[in-house]
Amino acid sequence: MSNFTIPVGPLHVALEEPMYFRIDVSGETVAHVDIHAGHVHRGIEYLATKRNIFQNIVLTERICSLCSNSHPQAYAMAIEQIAGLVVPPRAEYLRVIADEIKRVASNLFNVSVLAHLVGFESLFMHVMEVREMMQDVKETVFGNRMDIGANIVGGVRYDIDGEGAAYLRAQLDRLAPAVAEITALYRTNGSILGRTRGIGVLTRADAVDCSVVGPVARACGIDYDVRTKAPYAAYDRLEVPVHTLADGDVWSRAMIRLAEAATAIDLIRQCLDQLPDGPISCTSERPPIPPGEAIAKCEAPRGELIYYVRTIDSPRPERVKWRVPSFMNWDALRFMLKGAKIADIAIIVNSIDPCISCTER
Amino acid sequence: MIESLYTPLAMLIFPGGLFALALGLSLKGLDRRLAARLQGRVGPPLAQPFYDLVKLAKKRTMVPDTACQPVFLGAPLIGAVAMALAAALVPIAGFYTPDPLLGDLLVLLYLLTVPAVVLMIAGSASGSPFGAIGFSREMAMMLAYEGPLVLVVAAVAMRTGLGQGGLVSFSLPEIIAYQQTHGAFLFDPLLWPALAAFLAFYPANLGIIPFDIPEAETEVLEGPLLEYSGPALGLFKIMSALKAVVVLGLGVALFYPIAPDGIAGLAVHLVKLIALMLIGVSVVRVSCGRLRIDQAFRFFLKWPLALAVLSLACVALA
Amino acid sequence: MTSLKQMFSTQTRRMASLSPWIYRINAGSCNGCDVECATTALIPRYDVERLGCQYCGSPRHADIVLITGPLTARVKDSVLRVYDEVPEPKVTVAVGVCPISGGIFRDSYAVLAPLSKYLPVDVNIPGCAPRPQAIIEGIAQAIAIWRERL
Amino acid sequence: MSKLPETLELCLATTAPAGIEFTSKTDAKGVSCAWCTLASKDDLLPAATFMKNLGARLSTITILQPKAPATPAPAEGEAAVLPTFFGGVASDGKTFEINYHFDVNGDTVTLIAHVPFGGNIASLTPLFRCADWPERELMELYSVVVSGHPDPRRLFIDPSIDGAVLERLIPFSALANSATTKGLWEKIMAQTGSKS
Amino acid sequence: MNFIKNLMQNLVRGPSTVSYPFGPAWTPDKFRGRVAFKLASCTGCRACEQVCAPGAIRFDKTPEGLRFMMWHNSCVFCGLCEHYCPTDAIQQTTDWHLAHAVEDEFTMAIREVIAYVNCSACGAKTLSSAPNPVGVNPPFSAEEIEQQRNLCPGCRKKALAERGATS
Repeated sequence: MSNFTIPVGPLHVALEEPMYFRIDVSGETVAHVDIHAGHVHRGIEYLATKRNIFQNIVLTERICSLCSNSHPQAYAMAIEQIAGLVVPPRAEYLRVIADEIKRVASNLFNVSVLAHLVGFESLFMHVMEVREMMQDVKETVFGNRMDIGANIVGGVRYDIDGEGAAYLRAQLDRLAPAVAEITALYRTNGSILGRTRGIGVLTRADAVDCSVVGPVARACGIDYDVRTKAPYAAYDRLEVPVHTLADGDVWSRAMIRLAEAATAIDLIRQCLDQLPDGPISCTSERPPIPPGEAIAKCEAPRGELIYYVRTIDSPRPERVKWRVPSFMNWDALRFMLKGAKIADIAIIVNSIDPCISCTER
Repeated sequence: MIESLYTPLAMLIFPGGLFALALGLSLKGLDRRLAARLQGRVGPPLAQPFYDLVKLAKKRTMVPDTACQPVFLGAPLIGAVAMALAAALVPIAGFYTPDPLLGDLLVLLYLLTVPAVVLMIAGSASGSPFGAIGFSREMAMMLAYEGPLVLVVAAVAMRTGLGQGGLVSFSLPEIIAYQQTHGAFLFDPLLWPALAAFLAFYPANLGIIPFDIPEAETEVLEGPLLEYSGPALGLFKIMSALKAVVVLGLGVALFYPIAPDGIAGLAVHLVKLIALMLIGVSVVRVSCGRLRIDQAFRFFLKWPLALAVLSLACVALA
Repeated sequence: MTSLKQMFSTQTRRMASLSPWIYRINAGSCNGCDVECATTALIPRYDVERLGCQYCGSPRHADIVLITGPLTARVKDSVLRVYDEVPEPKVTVAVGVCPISGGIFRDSYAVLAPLSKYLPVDVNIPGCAPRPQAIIEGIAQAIAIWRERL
Repeated sequence: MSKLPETLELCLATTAPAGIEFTSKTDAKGVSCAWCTLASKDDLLPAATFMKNLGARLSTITILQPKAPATPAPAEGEAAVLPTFFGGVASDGKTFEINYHFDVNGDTVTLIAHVPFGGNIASLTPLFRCADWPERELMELYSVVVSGHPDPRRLFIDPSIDGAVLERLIPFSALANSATTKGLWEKIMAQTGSKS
Repeated sequence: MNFIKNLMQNLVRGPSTVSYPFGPAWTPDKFRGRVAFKLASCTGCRACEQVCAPGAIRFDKTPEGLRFMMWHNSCVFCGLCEHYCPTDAIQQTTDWHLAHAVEDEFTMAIREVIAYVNCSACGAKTLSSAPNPVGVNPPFSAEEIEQQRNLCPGCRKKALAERGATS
């Protein structure tokens, strides 16, 4: 068997984003992986200290378009803690709705890309087509398909009236059976099972060692979800089931994501049922922000997202630091890729739902 | 005079060369159209493969610095010519019988390995690591499907040979003639396992999902074709269009060559090709995902090979 | 004779222009435009294959290059190298505001946008992220430009 | 109601003999956030070891250079009183403040260490595998040295860019590249003026 | 193989492709597209400039007045300008047809000037900006707003106080 070093990336069709792996292979088997990061490093932490507190809401939203609701939400939560702003209850529910809509779309996207990497184009198209329902919701309710711009400091800037709620419910009623059908497909389809079961296994011990978060951790049996461990927004008033699986392979991660998409649909319905009346923001203007520091956490589609903000006597924050879920999960790839086949590299990398633009900022 | 022109004409115009090319491209267009429909899309125009070819002819060919130029550019040409020749070897029941001097079924089998070999050469000549991986995968695939193919052909040839009182007959016209008098092999239970094995051979030989492993876009960036561009890539497209006509035509000849004489025979042949393309190729490629090379290899050793052996044994014992 | 030749040339050009193959380069984008490009290209709802478009895995097969992202310092060389591998004639499309002006990432030490400083851009599709219809609109404009170059 | 162990402050004080400054806050939803400033950066490793034994997960590491507070001019004849952080490190606008955020079953505990400019800090990577990337990152953002790091290469920033990017505080619109606001606006103004 | 059912459904049901670009495209009413600026409503408070994260909005003082400029190729369509604008002078339309050839890159801009006028009360040079009356009861009529436009800040304050306004 011959030995090669194959470069995967930085510009590779299988990778949605530029990431560079140097993979030493022996025949078709991976012998060693070296990850070279930084291709999407745009210096956003630096930019965040150059923009004022309100501009940063938009800046953090543009860190990544797939988790584009979680970033401004965590950032706004941190600023609200510093300024002592109390978000009205209606806004808390609306934040959850926005969050869960993004989660459905993001998880479906990842699962569909899995089908694409397996070469199952029809299934990929089918899942993406189902995801379009959520995209339509985003465009109709928020006005953009990716960066929904739901959060502002002090609340949200969109509202759902009776008509909007009816539309949302109608879309969810169409979406829920479609997601259930996709879940059944992924559970039983031979092509998917043959390429994902037992591939890229991460043991629970390694998962704890690497401190992985989100669906990757839950697929290894680690029962950690920020929404239940450290509730924020309206999650303390909602029923949030946490899904875990024990196998830790690519398939388990996909199944966790699908289960969470289904849960998210349920959560949106719970929110619509409980949605209280009241203002959607505690202030319509730009509130003064005193000096201070705060930490805020939320559960992005990929796992725990943590923000640290320090403000000083200036319109610009002194430091905004965040740690995205993918940042923790990259390291686990070394364990998953050990002994994998070339054909599975892209599938395994995709299984952690790598958000490179989040990770490298 | 006319006799001596016969062979070149068969290769260049009909049924090989231009005719087969036009037919192959149309079949590809149909295939893409049906696949799109199955996926819930409109899909490209029927003539899209023609447009692609014209476009490629207008583009510039780039030769990578690491490549060996004569081999790099010669490989697709050899492949296309070999397939044009192969197309001239496939009879059309009731309409066209190839000159026995051109070669028989065994020659056809040899010619059918040329595209794979050409892709391997292309892959290694391009000097890219993906080409090299494509090379080894192409080789593995070839090893996997050639065995069953030979056994299937042997089963059919033996059936014909034994039926005629001989042992084996590797002459396609004879196989066709035998079926026209004794009924198509499609309805012969002894050859059903062979037919099943042959249907598995289609996607592997045509390089489509689930067996497009050597050219997998998301794994090895189209493998051997990665470095090709412009007219050279066009030659590969021509090769693959011709190959589709050859292997589909071979299937028709082996299993269901029943057709009326004259121009109607040609029409019936076309209908069969289209049906086979849509059922054996389009539907298959949209309804499953890609296998890993080791899975594909094991699959071929397990099913098609066993089925072909079974069929051959049945024929030999019956 | 010349008119016949001319007719042949216009006809082949027309046919060739019906087969624009697309290659996407991510120059450090936030994913938004890439996901929308993938959506546009691959899902039944938008189906650019109607226009004869096809996404290809190798830059050498491409005719239209879609570039997303603000061109980070780290990715610049790779982008330029891959761009050079696309054979002429080609058309370049900047998708999203990032490659056009740097968008929201302007003023960062790691961002080199605008893209047009490093390679010739033909069509801009502003948006953050542009919706698939807008991308199709931009691709249609790119095809028109490309036809002139064939 | 905080889910953090009640003895946390005591235990941390025991592991950090140089002294700690501990505050804790629990929000309306029952999520706690504790801040523990270490008087001496040398106490970081024992304190982190304690956190590890507590079952904590290292969430992330934040490094910053807090701005020096404005000090009133000293009275005549008196030496100026320089502001310091807890523990006595000068707050001169150059000192690094490194926050280690730990997650204890949903609650956050932050250990804070102050490192004088040009100083170094012990690596937590041998203790927490996941400290690898955050520590590489803080080394490229600031000129602090993490001693004992197994793989102190650059993480994200391209070699073509000078290191310690957040420390140098690159002036707005004065970068070498063309993406600056000023240059673009000049172009826009010139063009719109002539075409519209 | 259980996917065959979906394929057959597609075969029978036909394509789900939208007609665009060969037909009209659907655009939701709330779509956040190209920004439009209404000079008549602008108070010149510059809130939009301060919240515009990519710096697509810029105000300059020129001899003719306060110039508002906005470049669509920098805009990230976040809508914060619209959100924080006190008088809805800046609004996002549903127009998404922004693709353009690169030659037209710099013409994709809005350029409006809030002109200098002489205060209709005291004659001092002032900007003809729209008022933002908060808490005025009964609300201003169109003529009153027109009058307010041409008052300098001092005189405007006086006039508002007469009407019992808070700002």
